[in-house]
Amino acid sequence: MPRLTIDDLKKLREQAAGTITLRSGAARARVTIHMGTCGIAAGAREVMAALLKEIEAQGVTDVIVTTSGCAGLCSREPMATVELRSQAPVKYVNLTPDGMVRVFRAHVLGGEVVTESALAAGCETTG
Amino acid sequence: MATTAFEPRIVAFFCNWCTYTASDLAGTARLAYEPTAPVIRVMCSGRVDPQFVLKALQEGADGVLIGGCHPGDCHYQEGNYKTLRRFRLLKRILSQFGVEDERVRLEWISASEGDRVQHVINEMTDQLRKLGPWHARS
Amino acid sequence: MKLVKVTIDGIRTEAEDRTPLVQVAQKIGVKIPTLCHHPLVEPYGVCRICTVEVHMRGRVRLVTACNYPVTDGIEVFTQTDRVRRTRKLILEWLLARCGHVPLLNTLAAEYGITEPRFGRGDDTCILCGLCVRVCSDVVGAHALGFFNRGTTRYVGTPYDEPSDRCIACGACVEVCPTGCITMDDEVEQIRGELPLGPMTAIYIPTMQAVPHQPVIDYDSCIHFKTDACRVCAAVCEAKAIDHGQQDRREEIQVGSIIVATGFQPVDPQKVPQYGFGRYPNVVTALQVEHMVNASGPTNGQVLLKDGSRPQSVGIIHCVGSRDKNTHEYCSRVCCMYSLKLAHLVHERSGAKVYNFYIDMRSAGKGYEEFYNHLLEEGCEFIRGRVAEVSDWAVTPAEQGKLVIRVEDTLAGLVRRIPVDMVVLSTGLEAREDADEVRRLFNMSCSSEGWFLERHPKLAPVSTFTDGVFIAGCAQGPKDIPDTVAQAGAAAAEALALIDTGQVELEAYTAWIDEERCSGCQICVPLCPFSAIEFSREKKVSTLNEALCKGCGTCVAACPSHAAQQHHFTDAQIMTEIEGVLVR
Amino acid sequence: MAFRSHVLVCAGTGCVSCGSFDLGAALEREIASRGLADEIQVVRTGCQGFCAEGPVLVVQPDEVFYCGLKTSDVATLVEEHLLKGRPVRKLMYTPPSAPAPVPKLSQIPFFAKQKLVVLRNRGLVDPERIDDYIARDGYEALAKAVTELTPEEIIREIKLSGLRGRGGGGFPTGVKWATCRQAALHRGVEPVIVCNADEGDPGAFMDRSIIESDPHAVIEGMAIGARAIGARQGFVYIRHEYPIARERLAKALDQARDYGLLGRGILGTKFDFDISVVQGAGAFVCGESTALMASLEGKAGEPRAKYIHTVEYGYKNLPTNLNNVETWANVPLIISRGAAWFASMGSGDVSENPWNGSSGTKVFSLVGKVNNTGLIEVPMGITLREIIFGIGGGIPRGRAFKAVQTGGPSGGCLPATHLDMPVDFDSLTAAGSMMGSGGMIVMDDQTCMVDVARYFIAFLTEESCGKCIPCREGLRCSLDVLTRITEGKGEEGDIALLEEMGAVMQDACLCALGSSAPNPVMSTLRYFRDEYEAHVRERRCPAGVCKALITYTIDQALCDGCHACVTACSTGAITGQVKYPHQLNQSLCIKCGACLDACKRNAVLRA
Repeated sequence: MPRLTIDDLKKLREQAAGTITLRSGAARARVTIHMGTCGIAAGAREVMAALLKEIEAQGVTDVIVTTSGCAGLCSREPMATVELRSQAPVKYVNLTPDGMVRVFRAHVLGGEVVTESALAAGCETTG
Repeated sequence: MATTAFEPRIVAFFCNWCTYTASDLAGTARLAYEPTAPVIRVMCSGRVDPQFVLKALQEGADGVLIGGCHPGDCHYQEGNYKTLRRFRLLKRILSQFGVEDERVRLEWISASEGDRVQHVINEMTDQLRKLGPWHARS
Repeated sequence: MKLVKVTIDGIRTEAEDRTPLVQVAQKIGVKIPTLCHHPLVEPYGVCRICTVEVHMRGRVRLVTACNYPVTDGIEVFTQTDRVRRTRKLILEWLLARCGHVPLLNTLAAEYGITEPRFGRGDDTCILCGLCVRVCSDVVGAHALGFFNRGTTRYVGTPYDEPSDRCIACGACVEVCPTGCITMDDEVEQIRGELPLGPMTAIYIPTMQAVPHQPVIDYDSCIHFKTDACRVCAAVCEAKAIDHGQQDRREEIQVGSIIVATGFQPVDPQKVPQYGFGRYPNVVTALQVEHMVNASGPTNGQVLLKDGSRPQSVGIIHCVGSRDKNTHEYCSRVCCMYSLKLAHLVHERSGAKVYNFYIDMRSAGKGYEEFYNHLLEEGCEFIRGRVAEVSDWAVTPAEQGKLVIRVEDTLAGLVRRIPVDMVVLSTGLEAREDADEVRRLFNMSCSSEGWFLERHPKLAPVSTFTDGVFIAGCAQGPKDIPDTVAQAGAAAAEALALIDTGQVELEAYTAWIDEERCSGCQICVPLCPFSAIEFSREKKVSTLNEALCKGCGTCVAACPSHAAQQHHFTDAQIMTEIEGVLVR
Repeated sequence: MAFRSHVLVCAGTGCVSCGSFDLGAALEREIASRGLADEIQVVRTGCQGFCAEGPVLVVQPDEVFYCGLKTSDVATLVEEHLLKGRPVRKLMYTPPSAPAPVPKLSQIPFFAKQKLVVLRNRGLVDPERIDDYIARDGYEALAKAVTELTPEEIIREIKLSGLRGRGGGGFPTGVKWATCRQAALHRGVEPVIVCNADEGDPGAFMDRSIIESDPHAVIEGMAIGARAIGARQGFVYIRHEYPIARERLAKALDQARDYGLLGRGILGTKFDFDISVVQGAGAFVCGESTALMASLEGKAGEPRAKYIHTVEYGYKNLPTNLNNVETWANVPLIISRGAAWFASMGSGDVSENPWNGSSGTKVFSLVGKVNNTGLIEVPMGITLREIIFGIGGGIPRGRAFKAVQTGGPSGGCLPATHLDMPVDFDSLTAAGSMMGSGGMIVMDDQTCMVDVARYFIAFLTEESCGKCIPCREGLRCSLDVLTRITEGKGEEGDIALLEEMGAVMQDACLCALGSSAPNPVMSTLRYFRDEYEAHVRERRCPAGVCKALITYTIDQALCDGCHACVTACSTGAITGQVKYPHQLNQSLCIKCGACLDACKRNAVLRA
């Protein structure tokens, strides 16, 4: 590695920041892809792969992608919930890898909900 | 020539610091030796020019004795070394003239060796008596 | 060198800033106990017995006096209850390890310890480290060290084997406060062997030594072994000691030289039958001289090797003199100094003294009277050359004694005389290096090695070389009065030479006739005194009469007879030859 | 492929000894076999603090904390949580009294009440990757110190922060740096700085965890210190017994040198500074500054008289500034976030004089009879109760708290009455203990205070360098007396003798090891004198620990002959037929207490 100067240090900090923020949970948006057994069978993994490829392409570092269990609506798998900071989470259904990318660009980056594949806003009431 | 027995005549060149003093010591010590070697005193045996030896033989000496200090004792540090060098060359020439070896001698005698002066002169005189006179007298 | 104000136990004083407290206290007479401290060694501060109370700007602290640096305005108390309690307990702790060390017991008594509360251990080392530090920092031998840690710590040598670095200097024995380290008897015995040698590496030879100054014995001085120590330099207030001095070879231009190199006593072992070196109580006269000297090793007492007084002493004259096997000449002084020793030995030890002589040579003023005085004193004189000294006892009276077998020529019988001590009056002989010295000064010497004077009567103190004089026993055995007289004469001769202010040239120097000189330069390398130089301009050799000694070697070698010698010209010698050979 | 989740596996020595290296490897294998290798990254971090529950790991960004993991749990963990995003409840941490497990790390009481300054990167950065440290604003303070601040300004900042030595003495760091710099300039020689990572106290592992979790914090701190004092050479004196810390420190140093953050021309400026690591040979005394420097010079680790300060004449007679690992680790944050931020934490007002308070935080290793054993960092001034009960989770098996020992062998034992005392330099010293390096050993009612004192005195007798008499002989005699007392042979006056010896040792010993050695005895005497008297006068050990003073008997009425104690007893001291009361042979009994534990009927009595 070359010997750093002051500004090299700053550049390196920004670069590496992405991995670290992931660890401290501070992020702008969270996409949760439902990976119940049926979800996986319906192709949730491919959707996840496409989403991750897109994030890397865009060089976005402050979006969290996680998985969670089956959301309960087996018929509409694969599903994902997109949650922007301080906004109600929106569930998307019958997602395809391309569908997911479109949702990511429009909703996560653009901020508008993609209504045709959105199921509902808000989240279930937990006990 | 008188019919008396042959008495060899030796010319002795003695260096002043060692051999001359030794002969003086021999005298004070009452050491008797043959009167056949009158002494010519020189400051150092190095002063003895080979020509002096030839001159002496020419003038009818039957033998020449040169006395000097032991090597290293020379009052002038190196005089006796020069004498030794010249003496070696001179002996070679003298043998060509037919001069017997015993006739010309170089002896190192230090100041305290009075007895050695006595011994050398007596010995040389006996040898020359046997050899007989040096017939090259002109 | 800033001075600071210090008060100790109420006594106000001043001291150099940051000097250790214990030194300041010592100066004003306040006694602070120390165990691991020694002036020659860096303070170590481990025994803590020197703990004192220091009040400084309102703060009270207990510190160790040996290494605490004084600062301005400090107040010190050396006997407060807290200090005494600390010292008392430290002593009890020490007694628990070393219960029977006298030093600790006296200190303990001072602090009212009768029965230590932790019992009495039987170790003797309090691990103060003085021995380790003196061996490393002062002596520089690094033979001792600490081993292990904590309560199992001990002082020892590597692998507990005798260390080859130990140079038996005894420094550790010297500084050990409890006497735990002792010198083993073998070393003690070696030191005992040399009563006549100096006790320390730096010593003043004798009270009458000239110059009356200490000298360092290179072989036994520690500094030259380990490059450390230099304690003598440290304590010398005049800072006069410099271990860096080296022998210097100095070139001194002098006008005249007085050779007074003296004599050496004959080695008594050249006369083996007298048993010198075989029997301990056969000593030389010089050794007895050393003993009778009041400031000598035996303080003037004549003692045998084992330190007891002899009952009977035999003095043998002419040892190594008047003897074909050693020296034929009589050493002239032995008879009289033997009589002196006989008198002193009899007076100091009351022993019966026998003198074995061949001829009593008491020539000169007052000597014969002294000889008669001795006869009256009861000293027994036996005329005869002693045959042998041995320790075979034939009769019980001779048991344990040295028996002197001698033919008493006056009584006409061989006698065996048992004595406790035999003194050999060794004669004088020329020094071993007489030959080199002789050659150095171009002097000649007699067969016995004595230097030869120019003339025994007319010039007794000058030699054949002008400006070189001789005096004293270098010229022949003589006693002190004669030596002193000769010394005066030689000095006078030298001064006379100096006084004339100029040097007489040799009368018979050589010279060069420049017309005849062909410039062949044969003579130039011949001259040992480089008196002849070749001048470039005139293309001839020139001779410097002041340097020429007049040997004539160049004259003999000159092919063109340009070089001639005053009083020994070729012509003169030639006519001498003719003169000698004329009928 | 950008990772979507990181599994941060604790690789501190505590967890490593429970097999966290194998756990990490198993995780990586399982993730790879599930094809998640590109999405999920396994990161080995330093000690995360919760050693009691080791091996532990955290899944980020979900911030779910798992503990007590075995390699057999890996399959379910990967399947459920990583693949399907369903956190596995049975692997989570359940506080002793709580009904349900607490998934989120920040809600677990052990972590919640802590305030991380020195340990800010703990569990978040991989100590063997410098980039992680830089990502967390690493070396930003050094950059500031090297370009924007002059040495004097740096020292002023440290003084204003009120930072005091975390090694135990609590000497204000700013003052120490200033004196060292002054001495070096005055003598015209180059000063040296040293990091004391010897940490010889039994039960203390803070320095080890700091170096294992975040070595660069120490390196950056030392570089800033060197810049301030004007040193070009630094040493880290680290124990041979910390292999993982030594290895990670060496890697961190190499990486720092590669990046030009250490060595010649740091960050392109003219400031040169390098650090060499020297291994301690395991002597507790080498934790003392002058002994450490003697050891650095290759000599035997023996202390030297204190009248010559090491900041003026230390290592090889050069001005030497020695600070503890934790002190150095605090420095970068003080420089980057400013002295006021640091002074706002902790107790007391340090603005005028650092001696007036204890600012910042302190790392403790909370050990002994406490549920949540581990490494904690708390703000100064926090009370003992909050630490032991709040963070520590109270005393296991429902036993009562008896005492807490702070400051290692040189510290003291504080009873329950002091639970509400704030923990800072001055109040601990006033209570007869000492902050020390940060070891905090909790004791319950089954601990005999006389035995604890004897243990520490025995430890110090072993570790004393033996150079000065009060320490070497004083400890040996104190140990004899204490051993006599615990063997029931104590005599009247022994207690007074112990106190006298303690006082003299505190007065007369050459170094801190000796002068603080009596503290355990003096503090236990101060607060638990009754126990000593019980041992001496009644030959009784209230806590039932001193073997010579306790006897085990079997209550014939209660014993129903279930034979459990016979199997438990290792010396065959208990005999009897099944279903009939058993007998205990006193001569064979070694008083190990196994029968007491084995007996279900509480028929075994201890008196």
